[in-house]
Amino acid sequence: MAVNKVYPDAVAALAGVIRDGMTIMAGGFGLCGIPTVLIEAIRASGARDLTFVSNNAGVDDGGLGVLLQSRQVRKMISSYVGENKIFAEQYLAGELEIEFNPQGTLAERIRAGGAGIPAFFTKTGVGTVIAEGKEVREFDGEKYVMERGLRAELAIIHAWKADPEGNLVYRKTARNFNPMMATAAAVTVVEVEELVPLGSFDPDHIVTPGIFVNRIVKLDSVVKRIEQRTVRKRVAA
Amino acid sequence: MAVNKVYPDAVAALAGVIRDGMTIMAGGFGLCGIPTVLIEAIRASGARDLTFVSNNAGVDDGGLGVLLQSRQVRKMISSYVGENKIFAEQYLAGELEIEFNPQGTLAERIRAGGAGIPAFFTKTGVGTVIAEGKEVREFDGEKYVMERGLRAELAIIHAWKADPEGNLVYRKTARNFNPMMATAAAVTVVEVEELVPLGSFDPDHIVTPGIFVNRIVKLDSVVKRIEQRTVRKRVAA
Amino acid sequence: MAWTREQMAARAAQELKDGFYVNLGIGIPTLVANYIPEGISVQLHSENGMLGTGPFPFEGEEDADVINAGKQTVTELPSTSYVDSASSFAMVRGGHINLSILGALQVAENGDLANWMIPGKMVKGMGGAMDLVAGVKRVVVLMEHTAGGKPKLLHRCTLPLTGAGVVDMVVTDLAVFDVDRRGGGMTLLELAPWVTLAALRAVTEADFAVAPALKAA
Amino acid sequence: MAWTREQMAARAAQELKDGFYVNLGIGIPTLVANYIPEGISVQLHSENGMLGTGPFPFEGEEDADVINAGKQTVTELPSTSYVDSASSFAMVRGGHINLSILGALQVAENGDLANWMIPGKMVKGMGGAMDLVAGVKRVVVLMEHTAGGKPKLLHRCTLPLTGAGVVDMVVTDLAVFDVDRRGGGMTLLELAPWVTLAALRAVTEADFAVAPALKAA
Repeated sequence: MAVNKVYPDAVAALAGVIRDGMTIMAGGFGLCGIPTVLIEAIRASGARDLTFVSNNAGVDDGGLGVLLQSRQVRKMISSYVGENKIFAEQYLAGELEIEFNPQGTLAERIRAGGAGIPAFFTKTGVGTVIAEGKEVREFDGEKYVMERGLRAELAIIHAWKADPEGNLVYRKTARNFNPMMATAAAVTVVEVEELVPLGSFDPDHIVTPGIFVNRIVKLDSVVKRIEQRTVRKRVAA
Repeated sequence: MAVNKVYPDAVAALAGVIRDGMTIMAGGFGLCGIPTVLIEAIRASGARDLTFVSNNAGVDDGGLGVLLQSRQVRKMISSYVGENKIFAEQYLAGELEIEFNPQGTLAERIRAGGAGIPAFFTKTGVGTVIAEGKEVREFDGEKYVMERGLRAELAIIHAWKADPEGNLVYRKTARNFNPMMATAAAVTVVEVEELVPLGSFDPDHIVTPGIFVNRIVKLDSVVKRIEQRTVRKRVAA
Repeated sequence: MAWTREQMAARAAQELKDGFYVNLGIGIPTLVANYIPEGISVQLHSENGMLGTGPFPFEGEEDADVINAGKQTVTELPSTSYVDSASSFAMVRGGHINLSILGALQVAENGDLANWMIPGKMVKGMGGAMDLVAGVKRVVVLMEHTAGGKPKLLHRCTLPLTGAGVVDMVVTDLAVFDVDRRGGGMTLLELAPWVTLAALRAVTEADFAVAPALKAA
Repeated sequence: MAWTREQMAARAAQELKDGFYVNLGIGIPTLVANYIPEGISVQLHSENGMLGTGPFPFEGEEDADVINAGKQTVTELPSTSYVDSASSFAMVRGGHINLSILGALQVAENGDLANWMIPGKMVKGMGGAMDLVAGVKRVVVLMEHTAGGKPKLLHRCTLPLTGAGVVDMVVTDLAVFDVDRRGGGMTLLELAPWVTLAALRAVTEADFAVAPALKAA
């Protein structure tokens, strides 16, 4: 019998891995593909002084915003933190630190961290504040800045479906940062909308192989919020 | 009407992009997932002094071996070239150059080339001949060697299915080096076993988006060779 | 007479070529999708991991899992594919996106671009803008010519840069400029109707040459 | 009495733990798959892009698109997934593979490993061996104790290295050694039946300590 990766709920899945001051990667782009229930479990844990690697910081009452509300976050490593008043308040009060990364650099740093690459060069940010204090080097006549791979002690991610081995598939743009983060943490915990039997997936369709997944929680219910509801009118026939 | 990416045959698909002395990436691992018909078309083109980036060099009468037979190859950038007597002969006669790369380094160099990363650091090869003449640097107490991104003028790859946009899916271990090579060349030409109508793929299942594919050839017939046929006996019931 | 936002978008859309993969920024650039010239097919890239972004959904058909980089609900096309964020930016950084059309706070005559922060104001972050301007083959800026009456086309940007030497073309409500990001400076290509060269120079700090075709006109 | 290849494989298999992801090299290491201890489930990694490699197919069921890193036809399991070569080696380089069991030409007492070339002979290439020894968390070498009567466990490797300071354990037909790749040297853990310490030292160039448990026995 293989190690059991399936946990009864989010609190159980995070038991023993949460501690004050730790660095956590959290998947999602805006409110799309975020690990809502795992974030709630971190709130419930009461852990403090957390550093989050996450593209965004949620909204006031959603995503990582709920951990800002409860003042559990000390630092964010993100690319964009608009849409969040609490963030602005805490930042201006000096309670919250922010390290901005260009979105593609952030994604690649996480991918590199998971792939055993401690540093790589990119054109992004050359000649900007992003390159300050970093090595800039010329390759074939172009300048590049050296960026470091990024790892975390814990990754919390959201996927569409998992099998008991931890093989994952994602749904549409809810994929975003989740697959890279799954590879870049000491422990990866995933919440899923569906848990399917082993062998249900076509092995060509699996996006995150189970090797990257330590713990799985099947969600009881799934609530997905839309940040910018944009629609077009139907033209009457 | 979008640019037409579908070509009637391999010779047509390579027209105008082959020239003497060029560097070509060729997908495949052993004889699995190799672009057999595109290789034949390169043989037919008569182009000489070619440099190939390919994990292997084929067998005497298969894969890139057919271009060794015709003496069209000047240099190989590979990780393993056993199983090929012609290769050994030409190499020992000084007619063929070989640059060995560790397989994972080769894969990552190609991925980096396609992703706009001119160089990255890896632990692979530290303290070996592979690191000679390359920068070795310590990160967090471990030594790493700097490897360069790799690009080519042309990539020839094999996929299972394409749609007319050039979205590709691969079949099982025939995926191997093909997806990265698709991203790392000025022109990418793919041979496919099936051409399906636009909209046939579940967009979550596409492995290579059409942005990376310039020309598509649908194969008339598909012959797949097995290098090491290994089987087990059925136990009689 | 200054061009409208729609006219600006239509002008920028003329930079599209058949088969292009294009990233459109938030704001006026979004309008470009409405002016894709006939007979031309382009695929829109959303850096959050969608290639082949379709129009907004009909009311009631929104899918929270199908959003663009502006976090707006959008739809799939038959050509659509989804990738993760690292792969999406590999398209950008690797030079696979043909054209990016985006807004700006300032553009300098050397092609420098500033569009992500104003010192003293709360900084929201650069999102994918630095990656886009550094990685996309051709960058077209679509912006108002001035802000509060002050020129946005400058000798040197005064705001923190998004990218250094990255802009290839600027379309404003008054004019269209070519920018040689390799040090060749700016060249005026087109003027909005009734706008005189003198009037343009009065609201433009940047030096620019005038294209021969325009001089002749 | 030296251990047989099967006994060596069975001994190496005791290094497997439940839930491990394991890469098995070509040759004797392949046999390890036949000795996975009961109650333990491991996933075998093939660096050509298959995770969860199953047994050889039944005759007539070979699929040319399902091969392992030795280019042998294999089969899928319900847990199998396929990835590209870059992703496959990201598993290796990123430290996600728990254990690699592979053959060697020489191992030195400092953990250096040589298994890819012999100067003067035609070089076939290192394949994925350098990536595996550099990236996998724990490396176990499974090899004959000597070659042509000459020791393969040396003070320093004389052949070009595959990796420097990468070996954690060596299982030969005569003995099992722990190797401290951080400079702590080699320690003899087990001896094959009837093999004396003196006999072992006679065919081992490398210095090694003897584990207390073994001394006591």
